Amino acid sequence: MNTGDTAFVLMSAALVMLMTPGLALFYGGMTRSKNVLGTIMQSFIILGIISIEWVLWGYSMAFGPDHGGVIGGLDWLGLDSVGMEPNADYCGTIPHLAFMIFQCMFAVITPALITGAFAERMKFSAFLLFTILWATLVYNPLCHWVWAVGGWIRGLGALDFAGGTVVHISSGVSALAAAIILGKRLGYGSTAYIPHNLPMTITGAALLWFGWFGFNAGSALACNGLAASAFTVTHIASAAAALSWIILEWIHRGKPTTLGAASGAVAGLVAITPGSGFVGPLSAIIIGAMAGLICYGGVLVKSRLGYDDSLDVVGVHGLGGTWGALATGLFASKAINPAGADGLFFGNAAQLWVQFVSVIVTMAFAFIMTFIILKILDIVIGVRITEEEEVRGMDVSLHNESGYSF
Amino acid sequence: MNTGDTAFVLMSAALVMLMTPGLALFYGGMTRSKNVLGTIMQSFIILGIISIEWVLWGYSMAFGPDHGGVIGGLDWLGLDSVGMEPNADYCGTIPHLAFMIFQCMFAVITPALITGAFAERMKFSAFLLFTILWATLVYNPLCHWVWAVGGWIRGLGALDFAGGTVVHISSGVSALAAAIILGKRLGYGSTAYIPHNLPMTITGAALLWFGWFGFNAGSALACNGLAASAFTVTHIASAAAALSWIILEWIHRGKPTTLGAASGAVAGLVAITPGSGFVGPLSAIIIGAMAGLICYGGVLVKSRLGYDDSLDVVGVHGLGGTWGALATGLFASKAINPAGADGLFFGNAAQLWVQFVSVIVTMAFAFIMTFIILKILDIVIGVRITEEEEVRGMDVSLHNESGYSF
Amino acid sequence: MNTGDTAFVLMSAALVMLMTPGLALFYGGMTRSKNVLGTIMQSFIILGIISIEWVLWGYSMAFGPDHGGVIGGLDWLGLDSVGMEPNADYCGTIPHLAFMIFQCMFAVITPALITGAFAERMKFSAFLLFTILWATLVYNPLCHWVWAVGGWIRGLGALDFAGGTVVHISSGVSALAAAIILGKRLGYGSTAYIPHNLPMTITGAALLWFGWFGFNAGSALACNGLAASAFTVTHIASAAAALSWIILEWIHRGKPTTLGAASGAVAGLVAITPGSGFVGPLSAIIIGAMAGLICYGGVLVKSRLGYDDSLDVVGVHGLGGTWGALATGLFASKAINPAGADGLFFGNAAQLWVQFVSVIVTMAFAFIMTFIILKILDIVIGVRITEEEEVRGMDVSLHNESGYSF
Amino acid sequence: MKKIEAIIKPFKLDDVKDGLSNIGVRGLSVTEIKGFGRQRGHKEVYRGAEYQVDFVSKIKIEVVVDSDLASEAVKTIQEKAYTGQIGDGKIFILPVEEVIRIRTGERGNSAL
Amino acid sequence: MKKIEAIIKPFKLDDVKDGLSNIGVRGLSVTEIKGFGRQRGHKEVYRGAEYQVDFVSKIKIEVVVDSDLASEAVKTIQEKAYTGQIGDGKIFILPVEEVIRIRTGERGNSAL
Amino acid sequence: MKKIEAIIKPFKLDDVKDGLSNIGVRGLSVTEIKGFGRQRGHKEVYRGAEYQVDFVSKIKIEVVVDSDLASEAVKTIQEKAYTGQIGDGKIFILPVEEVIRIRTGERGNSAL
Ligand SMILES: Nc1ncnc2c1ncn2[C@@H]1O[C@H](COP(=O)(O)OP(=O)(O)O)[C@@H](O)[C@H]1O
Ligand SMILES: Nc1ncnc2c1ncn2[C@@H]1O[C@H](COP(=O)(O)OP(=O)(O)O)[C@@H](O)[C@H]1O
Ligand SMILES: Nc1ncnc2c1ncn2[C@@H]1O[C@H](COP(=O)(O)OP(=O)(O)O)[C@@H](O)[C@H]1O
Repeated sequence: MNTGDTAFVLMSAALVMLMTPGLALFYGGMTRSKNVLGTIMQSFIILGIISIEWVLWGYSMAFGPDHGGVIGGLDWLGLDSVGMEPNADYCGTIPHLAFMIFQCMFAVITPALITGAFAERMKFSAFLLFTILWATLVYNPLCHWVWAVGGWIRGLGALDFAGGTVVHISSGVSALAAAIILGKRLGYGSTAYIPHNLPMTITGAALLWFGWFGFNAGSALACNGLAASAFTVTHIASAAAALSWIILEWIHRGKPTTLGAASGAVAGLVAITPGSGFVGPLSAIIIGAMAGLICYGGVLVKSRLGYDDSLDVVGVHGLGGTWGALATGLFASKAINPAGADGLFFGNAAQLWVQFVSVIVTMAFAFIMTFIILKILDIVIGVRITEEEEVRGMDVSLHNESGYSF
Repeated sequence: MNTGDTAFVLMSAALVMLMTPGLALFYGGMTRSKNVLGTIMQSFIILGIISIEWVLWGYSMAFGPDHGGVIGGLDWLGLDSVGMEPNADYCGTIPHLAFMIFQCMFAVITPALITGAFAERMKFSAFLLFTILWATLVYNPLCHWVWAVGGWIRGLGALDFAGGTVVHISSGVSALAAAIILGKRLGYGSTAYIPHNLPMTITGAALLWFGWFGFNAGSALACNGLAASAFTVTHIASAAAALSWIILEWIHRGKPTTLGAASGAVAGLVAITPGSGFVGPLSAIIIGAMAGLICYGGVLVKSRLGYDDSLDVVGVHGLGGTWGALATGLFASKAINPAGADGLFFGNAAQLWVQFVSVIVTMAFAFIMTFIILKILDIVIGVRITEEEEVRGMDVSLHNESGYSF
Repeated sequence: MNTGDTAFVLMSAALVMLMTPGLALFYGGMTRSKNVLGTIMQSFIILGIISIEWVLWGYSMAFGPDHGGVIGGLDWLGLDSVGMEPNADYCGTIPHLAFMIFQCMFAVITPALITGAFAERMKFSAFLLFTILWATLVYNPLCHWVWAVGGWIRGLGALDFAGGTVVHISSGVSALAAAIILGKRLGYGSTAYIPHNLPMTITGAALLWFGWFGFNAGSALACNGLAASAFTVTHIASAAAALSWIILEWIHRGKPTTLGAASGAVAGLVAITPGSGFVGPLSAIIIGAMAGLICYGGVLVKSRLGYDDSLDVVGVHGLGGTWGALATGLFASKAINPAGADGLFFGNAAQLWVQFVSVIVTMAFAFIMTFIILKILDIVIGVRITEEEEVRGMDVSLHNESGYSF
Repeated sequence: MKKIEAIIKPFKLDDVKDGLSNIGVRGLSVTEIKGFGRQRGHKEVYRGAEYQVDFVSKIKIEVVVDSDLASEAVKTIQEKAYTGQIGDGKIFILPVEEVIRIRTGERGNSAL
Repeated sequence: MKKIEAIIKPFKLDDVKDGLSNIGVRGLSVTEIKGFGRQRGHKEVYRGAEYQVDFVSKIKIEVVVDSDLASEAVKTIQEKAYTGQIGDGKIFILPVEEVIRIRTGERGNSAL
Repeated sequence: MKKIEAIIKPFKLDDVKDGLSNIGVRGLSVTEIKGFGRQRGHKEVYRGAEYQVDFVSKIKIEVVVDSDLASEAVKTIQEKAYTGQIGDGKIFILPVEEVIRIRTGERGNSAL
């Protein structure tokens, strides 16, 4: 066991934990003030509910002893035999518990990302059920496929350093399903859904950026050159995407916006996630810069396609994650990570294909499962709040609270 | 000396430092907007005043060479002989200064916790004097008794990994004394003291949660399996308490609130603190879940008993800390920490008794001392602001400032 | 390579990264609400632009192989040969990339500090150009002179542990030049520029304090006794300065303010920066306490001298940095850092002279260069927004956004 | 000239404004207010303590019009602000003695 | 019908509202305003710079009542808003020509 | 007595207040409002979606004065709020029937 590695992973876990409240602020600031608490609450309570789910059965399903490449066994229910010693499969130099709790934070933030799609209109009870079901039926299996020893997508040789498929594509695509099933917010098309507190949103973006160092560099699960490299490319891609987003919007709309800079930064972080342990700094600039452009486009397209993905989860996480996963197949280099693979630009076209397959499988699986879960929930208990609740706002209607009282 | 351990403890110190501003936001958001700065100021300036007190005499009183189990000697005044080398008694693998500054952050946050009890109505000068006296006469001795080599409560075998008695019970019980002496806010019973900015409160709760990883896991003073375990149970207990609080209030009041989720999370963090280095994950779920229920009850009872503990320090820290200290006597297990002890549920009823004694002693000592200090201050300089100052708000009255000017 | 050292430096880099958004909040809260986004945007986008500049040519100019003591070569353009292995010159125990990215965060925050001087009135395009030019022509050379192997100021024996000259004096003096060239805000003298959101400012100050642990302690580039010492004195100086500032203003203006406490804390952090690896805790109390007094005075003097340094960059960073650099020449002690030097109070008057020279050189260089850059920009594209834009506010005028919409 | 003050539901503001614009009203002023009336407020709960909030968020529109236009303006507001639910609001008509445009010094109808 | 506008101290709002309710007033509107008057404002200090804030936070209550009820309403406000300190505020009475309830189209007293 | 309502540009508030003070006005009330008029609002853009904001921030000053003082007050406001740009605002004069000072019960001019 190595104290430096352990310190790094535990601190990374703390940083990743902070991303979920960061996301709460990022999303909360973009809603109207009558929904600020309801929006924040969704992220915050996921910290509660998924952490318990993960300890009780999630971790075991995801990382427990493999069954046919499809799912982990229930041997580790309630963290049984997950202890203070390293686990040779996942973390040779740090306590098994450190790996478990680091992964816990990933399991938490993923469903929290989806909440942006159905912001301002989902029932709280339906939301809680959805979250538990989604974690159990979508996240845990997918996590197993991609990251667990024996997982079938991992077996294909797909590269996903820190969660491009597991976290971002899965949440982005599920967001699309959710936006479709939930339907549009009242007043869609006529009401201006203007962000009520952009400084809050930018604060959230900053905490996301900060936490993402833990997310990506921590995924090295050790504190070595690779961690430093992942840390570096994470920062660079985010910077490049913030710039490319505002430049594009400057050209397109005449002025660069602060929300654009923050959105771009997040898009860059999303896109670099799968490749963060496999690509070098110049590749990171390209991946990031492209991410800013692609996600800007993705956000624009939304209004054409007519679904109300309120806070652009599809455009940012879905598209950004997809670009990132494919870009990993382009820019990955064994010079950066000998345990990885070379991408197309380093002579290995096959990798891009593998990445493509992993993307498609993730998309199909997440979309269909989410659609089914929400459809059933909608039939059984209803997923949407009443018109009157929506007009009054979630804060008062669902939580008997008001965000501000200056 | 071990670089990994040192990195872990220094970063933990940074995290714990952030808890005090986090607390400022947590409390500040719950007050009325005319008192937001006055409330934040109390926590913020404690960072200034207690850090200096700690360096000059506090650390020496608390951890300096023992005198009769009661108090540390003055040998380490001004950090004399507290240097870059490890200290065998407290931190064999990290610099003595690292241990000192880590402990400094605990000395800072403890009196800051009390400020919630007398929010919106205490004189700034009296508050400063109170803080210095309380640190010197309550915190430093108590810290010595429980944590210093030779301290008499430590000698009894009481377990307090990260400050259940020293930090939470002491502040919670002192809060009760303060609420009694300060009296109720103007308009108590008729005015609605509605939180002016709940997103601020939740941001504060998130920073507390984040910092608490440093608080509890850092208390391992090394980065090993025990640190990972403490980190894990901290997270779990907080999650469980956030859930149990909102479930109870859902049943009791018809709707789950965001403030409830945040309050529950804090209650869970408080409760797990003393046992964080001694209990396993399933115990943590129970400790946390019970903490949510107990503290919810404690907050409700307040209005029956008629003291105005404005921001519920007694209900959350007093009760939560007490439950945590006793729970340590129930759930502690040598399987988790061989240097600890077994609790009642692991066959050692004696431990519960020892915990009980440490709780009672802490309560009695902190309550009586705080009562005396405040009584004397009240007689000598007066502790409460004038009616007009209270109506105008602390910000304008005490600090010539306004929080917001949109 | 050492995992503990690496974990410490990478986490420190993450903390320093967070300082720039922290600064955005610190500054943003002090402006009027119509300029909150424009102000935040300047810091935020510097994270984007300078990170890319640093990777492409900045790092090479600053730390690349020395040319005549004046500038680094272009050998490391695009991080060429900056890899996962340690670099013997700068970081024997951590990956070269870790050192590079840690330094990147310094390069980012320095120009961000300047933005306080021209808050509420600078053109966004001119601001971007200025930032790139300033980084290239001022920061990179200065950084080379002071910190690079072969740099001529370093050669003189000047001590600057974490950036008193490179970061604070350079930004403070450049701020003066900028305030002069930009001119006063509309309504100067008659309009009250009251901070619109002081809780935001204090949150920013707290994040700065938190991040500064990474800034100063991380500058040890290893996790040892010296890091613990730097961490400790950083905290102490900030605490002392927060106190001395509010005491002085209590005497001078009749009441202590929250903004004063936050400003003092930042002043203390600035002042301890150059000496943080060379002075002991009692010296830190003096350095901090004096910083609070000096910077309070500096801020007052501003109105006499008649330039509109909107958010007091000159008073806090310029003066505070100067005091800190000189104080290092007074209080430095080889007992703390054998690799350093003794200061005047430890028998070595020469050190004060060297510090003085480094201060003067930095001031002259930064002031003149900034003046020239801005003058040229003003002539070529104009640096100031129109009157109408200024009246409407930067948010709407420059970014098509509004900060709040409650 | 008449001053029309209308208390309406916030989400009806754009409709009312556009309606008034269409009938030739060239300016109006809008204030956020808290209304107390037949429409009940809501309950808020903070840490177990329940507060009844009697006030409901409303928008007050103030528009000064030529007397001839007044009744049409009232009709327009009535139509555009209507939902049929309790709390739709009120319209008050007050007399105005004089109007001055600051920029030009014009008075009376031409100042509107 | 009369429109009564009362400028009062913010913490008196609930008392005044309840008092008016008790005498049969069924609706009113409340606005946060800044008042300038005999009651002095306060000083604010930011980094050594002193600003005199002349304005004091006040609440404006607007209530339209049947002319018969006006004097009782004024009396009620006077009583409930009274502290005896400078800054207690003013009551203004203005004529109202017509009232319309948006929901029903009722006019006059029955619209109140 | 007359009630003067002036809609002005926010940054002119201090000038207007001081001007009115100088001619003997001893109190007034200020409200932040959103104005719609000839002065155009601005565009806001959030993630590529464009919104036209028609409303402009304005300040409404309400001051009740003795009828004799009314025209001087209007003149003062006209002067002090003047910039010559579109959007300088309007002044409305309304009749007031009675004024009461809450603290003393005084009525009429002496209550001002
Ligand atoms: N007498 C009144 N004077 C002033 N404002 C009133 C009066 N009555 C009602 N209002 C305003 O009109 C709003 C709507 O009135 P309410 O009684 O709730 O419903 P409705 O308009 O359907 O009768 C109230 O919230 C209040 O702001
Ligand atoms: N002439 C006036 N016109 C409009 N509002 C006024 C006038 N005089 C006073 N006010 C309002 O009444 C409030 C209280 O007035 P003030 O002179 O401070 O005390 P008092 O009510 O005791 O005479 C002021 O803050 C202002 O809002
Ligand atoms: N008929 C009206 N009734 C009430 N307020 C009005 C009216 N016309 C204009 N206003 C107010 O006056 C402000 C200025 O009017 P505007 O037409 O923009 O410019 P100007 O004052 O130069 O004619 C508007 O923003 C609005 O608040």
